[in-house]
Amino acid sequence: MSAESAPALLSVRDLRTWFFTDQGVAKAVDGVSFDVRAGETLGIVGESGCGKTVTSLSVLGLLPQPPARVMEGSSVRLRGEELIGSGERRMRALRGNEISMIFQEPMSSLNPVYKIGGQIAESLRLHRGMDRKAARAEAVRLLAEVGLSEPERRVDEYPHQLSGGMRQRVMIAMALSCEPSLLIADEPTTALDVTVQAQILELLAELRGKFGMAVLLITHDLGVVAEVCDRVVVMYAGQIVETGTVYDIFGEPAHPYTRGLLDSLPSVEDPGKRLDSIPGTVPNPIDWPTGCRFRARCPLATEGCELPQDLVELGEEGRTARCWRAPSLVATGAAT
Amino acid sequence: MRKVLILGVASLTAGCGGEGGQRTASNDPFCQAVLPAVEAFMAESRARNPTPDDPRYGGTLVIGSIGELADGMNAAISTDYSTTQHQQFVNLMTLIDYDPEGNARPYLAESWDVAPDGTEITFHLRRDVFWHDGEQTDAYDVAFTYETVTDPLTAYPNAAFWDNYVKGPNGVAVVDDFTVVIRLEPHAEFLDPFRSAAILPEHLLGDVPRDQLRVHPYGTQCPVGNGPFVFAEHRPQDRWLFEANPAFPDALGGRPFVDRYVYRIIPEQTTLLTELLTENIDVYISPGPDQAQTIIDNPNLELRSYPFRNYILVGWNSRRPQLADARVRRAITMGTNRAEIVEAILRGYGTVAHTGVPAFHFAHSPEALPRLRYDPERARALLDEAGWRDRDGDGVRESADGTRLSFSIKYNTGNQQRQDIAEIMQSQLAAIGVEAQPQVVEWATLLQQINTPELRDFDGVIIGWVAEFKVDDTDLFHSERIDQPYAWSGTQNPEIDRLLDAISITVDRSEATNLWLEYQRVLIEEQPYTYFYFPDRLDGVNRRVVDVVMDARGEWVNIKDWYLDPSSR
Amino acid sequence: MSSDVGSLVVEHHQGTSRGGRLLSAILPGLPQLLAGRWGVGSAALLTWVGLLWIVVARPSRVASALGGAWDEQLAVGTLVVGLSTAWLWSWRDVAAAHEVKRVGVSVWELAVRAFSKNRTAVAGLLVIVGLYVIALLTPLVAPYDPAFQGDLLRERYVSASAAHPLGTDQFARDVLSRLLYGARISLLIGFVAVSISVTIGTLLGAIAGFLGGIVDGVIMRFVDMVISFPRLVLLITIIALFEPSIFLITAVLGLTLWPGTARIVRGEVLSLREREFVQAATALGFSKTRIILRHLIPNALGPVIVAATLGIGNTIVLEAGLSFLGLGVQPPTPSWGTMVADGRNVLLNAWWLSTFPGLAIVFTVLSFNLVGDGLRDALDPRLRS
Amino acid sequence: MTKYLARRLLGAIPLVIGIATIVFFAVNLAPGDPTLRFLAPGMNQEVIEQMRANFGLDQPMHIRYVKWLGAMLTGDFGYSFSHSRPVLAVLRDFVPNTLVLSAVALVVAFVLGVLLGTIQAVRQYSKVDSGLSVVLLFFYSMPSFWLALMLILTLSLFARNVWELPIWFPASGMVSTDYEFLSFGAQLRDRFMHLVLPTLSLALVLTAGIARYMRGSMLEVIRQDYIRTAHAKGLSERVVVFKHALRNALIPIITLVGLYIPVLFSGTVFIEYVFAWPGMGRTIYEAILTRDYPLVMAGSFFFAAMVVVANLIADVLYAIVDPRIRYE
Repeated sequence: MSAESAPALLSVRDLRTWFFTDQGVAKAVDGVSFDVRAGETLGIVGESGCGKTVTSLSVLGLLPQPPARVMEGSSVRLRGEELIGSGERRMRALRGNEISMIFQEPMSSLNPVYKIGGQIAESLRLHRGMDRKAARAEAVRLLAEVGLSEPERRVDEYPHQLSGGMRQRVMIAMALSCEPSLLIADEPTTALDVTVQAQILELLAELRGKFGMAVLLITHDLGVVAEVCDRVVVMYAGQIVETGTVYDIFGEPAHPYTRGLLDSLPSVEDPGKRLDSIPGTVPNPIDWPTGCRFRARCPLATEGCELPQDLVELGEEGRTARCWRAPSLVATGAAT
Repeated sequence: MRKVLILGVASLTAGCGGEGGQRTASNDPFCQAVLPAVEAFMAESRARNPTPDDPRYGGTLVIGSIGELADGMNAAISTDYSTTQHQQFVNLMTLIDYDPEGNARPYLAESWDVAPDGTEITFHLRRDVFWHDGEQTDAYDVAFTYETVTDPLTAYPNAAFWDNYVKGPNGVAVVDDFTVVIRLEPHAEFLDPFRSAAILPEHLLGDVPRDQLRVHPYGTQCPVGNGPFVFAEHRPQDRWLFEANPAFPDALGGRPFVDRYVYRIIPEQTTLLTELLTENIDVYISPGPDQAQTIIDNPNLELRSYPFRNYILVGWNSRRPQLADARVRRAITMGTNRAEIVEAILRGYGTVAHTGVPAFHFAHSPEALPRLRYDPERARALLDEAGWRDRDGDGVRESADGTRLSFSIKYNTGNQQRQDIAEIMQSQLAAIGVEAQPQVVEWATLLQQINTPELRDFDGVIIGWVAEFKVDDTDLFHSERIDQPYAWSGTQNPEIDRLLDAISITVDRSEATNLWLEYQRVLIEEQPYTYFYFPDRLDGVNRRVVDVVMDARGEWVNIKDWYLDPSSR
Repeated sequence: MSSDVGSLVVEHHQGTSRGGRLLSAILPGLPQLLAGRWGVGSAALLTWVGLLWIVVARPSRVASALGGAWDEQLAVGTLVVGLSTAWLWSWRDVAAAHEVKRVGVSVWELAVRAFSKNRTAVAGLLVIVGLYVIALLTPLVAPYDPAFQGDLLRERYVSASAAHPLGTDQFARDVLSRLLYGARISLLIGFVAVSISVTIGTLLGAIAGFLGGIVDGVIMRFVDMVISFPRLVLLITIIALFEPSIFLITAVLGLTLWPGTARIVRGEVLSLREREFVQAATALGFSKTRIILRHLIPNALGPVIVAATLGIGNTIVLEAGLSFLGLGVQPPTPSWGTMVADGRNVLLNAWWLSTFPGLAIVFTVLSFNLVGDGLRDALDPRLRS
Repeated sequence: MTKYLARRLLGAIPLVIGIATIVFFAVNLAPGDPTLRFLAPGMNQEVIEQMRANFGLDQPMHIRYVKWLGAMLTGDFGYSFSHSRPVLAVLRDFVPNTLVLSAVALVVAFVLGVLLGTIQAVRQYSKVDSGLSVVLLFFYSMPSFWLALMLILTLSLFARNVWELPIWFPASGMVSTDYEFLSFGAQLRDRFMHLVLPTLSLALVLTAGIARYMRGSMLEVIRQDYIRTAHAKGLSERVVVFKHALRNALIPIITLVGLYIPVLFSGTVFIEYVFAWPGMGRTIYEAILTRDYPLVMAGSFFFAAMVVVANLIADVLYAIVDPRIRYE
């Protein structure tokens, strides 16, 4: 990769997270490198099972070890500080503080037996050393911040008394409580219905501006990416298959997989268009195919695809694709 | 005469009281009225008779046993052995007691006269005996007790004591406050009931309807006795606490040496043994023969063993065709190696029984009897002679009409020794071609099966009797009693009837001895039971308890004279 | 209703086929052992050697048993079946050495795999199988007749010796022989009582769950009643009041254990009832009986098997408890419970009397519990990692 | 909530009466007779009849049943034959002792079981996990009377006489014989020392069961999303497990309170017998043997009622631990 203009907030290099199971070694994340710059929103896109979530959990060190293991040579740096092997104590100090995370399932991500106020206050008391009263007041303020009506009352309610969207707001409030520099949002809207999705995305965008934090957004939904991301990383089968700005990716997708994803999007301009989905499923991580891992599903596969593929730089800074035919595809893609 | 069925299984329940503290009042109005009086009289007596300056006085004596003192100190309703012992020697008093040779001697009665025709006994009572609430014990108490226990309404379990006495108010007359006359028909050993029946307080129980005595709180919640120990507390299934009675007559030895005496109920024998070995209890009442060696091996403990009053037997139901012939019953006895069983099961702590006359009895002289010894050869011959032969080669004899010489031997659940006997008999009788099948039955059910005259649902039954000092087999073998509960064997032998009748009215001992010997000879010939053995009574006693006398009269006979080695307190 | 959820390559690893076959023919299990498969290898080898030892050491006993009582014939049968199973399994295993098979993986097979990974559970299972085999073989193995009394004066309470490996009891009977015969009684009581309770519980639970309504209400109220009463008190009440025979004890143990099973089955059936295949069967007009017996019960079986395994263990312990109260299996029939209870009074001077049967109970029940736990883990996908 | 509990309580009445009825007929139909205990030679049929009349047994069974049921509903349990006092007074003596023993055992078992089960779950498949499993199951597999005897022999007899340890526990009873003369502190200690062996014997068996369920429940909970959330907040493992996971994992365990109460009471029969503890378990056992009908029935009634109460307590605990549950 080329030199970058701004120093990266988070820098991931050759991350390999493998699961050692009875059936074999599942190489869920297999050599992933990317940067998140301060203040930007980076989207990681891909189908389920391609390693997005494992990547994000690896950054926070939240995977149960064993069976997961972050392999030798992997590197995750936060403002230059190496996090891999930095020890549980240091990671705990960072989690929920410097880096916080919200999850896909707001319904099950809140502890059902504690009041939401208490759950928010917990981080505040842990990382910001607030006393019970101050933490509570701050929780109320945060709930108001994320747009929950009647925060004074909500703060004493239990998760089951809230709707899915409200819970996700609570999760966001919790994640923002210590004003992190990086927020990892793992499919934050997938489980919500469409209208609520939009509200949550809006809220995230608004808060990002307000707090000036970077967001690592993990999603399978290119629509969401288009809406909020600055740059995009496309993952397939444990590897990055394409990187670029959101304009690059949507404008001239370089990898057949990205194209496939785009083709499966409903189009506003052309509602009558048939939705093409990619045939087949993501292969088993225990047994990744040799050569190009997308080969079996790729409409353009030829004999050259039997060789292992490397990321090919496509001219612009930070613009890469893992396909030997990418340069030509960009060209043709641009033509259409 | 009196006998008690012995169960020998874990404790047989009963009793009651409150929690904690000294002489805790139960909330029953009777107890609340009575206990303050006891408290006051005791305080007064302590002040009047300070404890003598003697190192032997003081300390707490603890006795552990598997069973509750069922029905407590209410002598009118109880039959349990340990309970009667406490009535006689601990909390209450009897008119007379026995010396170690079994001769009557004065106790509550200072003296007595027997009318020449043998129809009246006059008791002269001591004038220095007080109930623990301060009332004096007098002739009215004796009269009350006599009327109560002879009243059918009371359902006094040992009513047979009074078979030859004039029952009810006609049988007793108060001459003066300390003289009382009791009327009877002349019969053998007429003094024995007065050794056994403890006197109850008329001033406390006189107004109680007799059929309500059983449920009266007196027995288990707030007994007021006149004996050497004062009742202090009863925690049911746990402990009885007694304290030395400072008002006990000096002429009878004055207050007991120990300050407090605790009777603890511990149903599990291993636990009891542990408590004895860890010196939490001073006396372990009746450990099993298998535990004896452990006690002997401990230098702090002493194993007491002495001949006692109970015996174990197999009763045969002669109504059964297999067992109708006395020759068969004799053969069974001869086919059983009882000497070996005594050695094996009792570890030698016991003697083979040939009849139910125990060692302390004046007529006990087994060497004069035609004893049946273990002799399988003669047993086989006897069976052959009686017509029982193994006709089909299956190892079990049959009679001419094909009846197999096969029967069950019942015994009650949870009794190891009886189970042992049944198993050994089964194995030994098989050798002479007799099939005995041990069959265990729950105790209450077993009693019903053997006692109910219409039922008699058993062939052989292993059971035990505790004999009282007066031995009388009338209930067991007299043909007049064949429809009464204890005629298990169904014996109908005119010779036995005649001898039992004669014995029961013969007062002269040497004459009686001859009758007894003759009776026993017939009995052995008849063999309604296979008498097994008289087990020795065993007790584990900590050596810190001094001057302990235990013999056929019981463990508690001189408890007021026991003292605790002062260095151990 | 097993469905394929994937497939898997199963490989066998062994030495050379020819040598392996020869070895297997002489000492089944040894080739597997040499190939590093300790579990199956030693199991096969031990079975083979152990059973062969009986034939070699006790030829006359085996011969006479052939024409003996039914339990002796059963023992010979067990011997033959055991020997041939060990030999044939090893032979075929070696023969199949280099074949690579692709096998379908059903839910049950997954469970078997999960179970076989659980080493303590497998050990428990081996102990149980071993116990049942030994119980069946007892007439051939036991050194003495369990009721045989030696010299009462000289051979009572003898501690372990060559003649009596576990000593003798108060009747100079051989403790080892009684322990072996006791295994039959204890295992039989456990097995039969649990069979009774599983049958009743499964049927009633399935009926309650499937029919619902009043039937469900009545059955479940009854279940509540039996469950909410201390079982031991119920057992004592019944057994103390009547004569304790093996039959009564087994029956009463079985008849008081079923409510737990009924609850489990009802719960399973309630959730299964809504599933497609049952709906389909109903739509096709199958009779209720058929649906219950063919569709519901087989599918609810997993938790029942777990409960049954644990139930056998509990029953053996409970029988021992009843013996302690004098209400267990009555002498001279040796059950472990009676042996422990009878021997407890001499714990201090003849400890072996109650200690060995006590340990036998503990290890047997432990094995059942380990297997039950292993089964539970194996059948419950939520607990797998 | 109160309303709900009241309704549950009312609903339990048929259950308790049902149990009492079954026991009534089982006891009364069985062979044996309470008067047999007092039989002595020479006792004639009249005495027996009188005794039966004194016991109120001279009436036919169905009349006695109706009478007994009616009396029981008014709180009158009659007179105990073997204790010669009102059954209620007998219960007052024994019930508290059993409750003390079972309550302490239950608490010990729960604390130990929850703790050990949690440790096992957190360290699933480790040596600690399988080691604890086997050790706990070892106790679980032991007949409780045998465990009790072993404890007596080791912690009482051998500890004092053979190994001469400074601490050994009394083998029986609730207090020492010199209890009244002890200072308050020494009295507490004395009671505690007497409680150790019985509660241990009673609790160890339950501990294994509770730990086993706790392990399963905990395994399920620590895979939940909100546990990941808690980790993502930067909470330490201990806080995550003992604050966030524990309370959730406890919810299914609470059901066990209700289920284990009958097991516990069954256990008291042995434990009270071996340790000479004057409680209900031993009393009802002996009442059955002596055919003390009123006491047997009252005892059964007591056990059934305690189970009902325990289930109600479990319900209340549910509502406390799990805010999602509301009783209407």
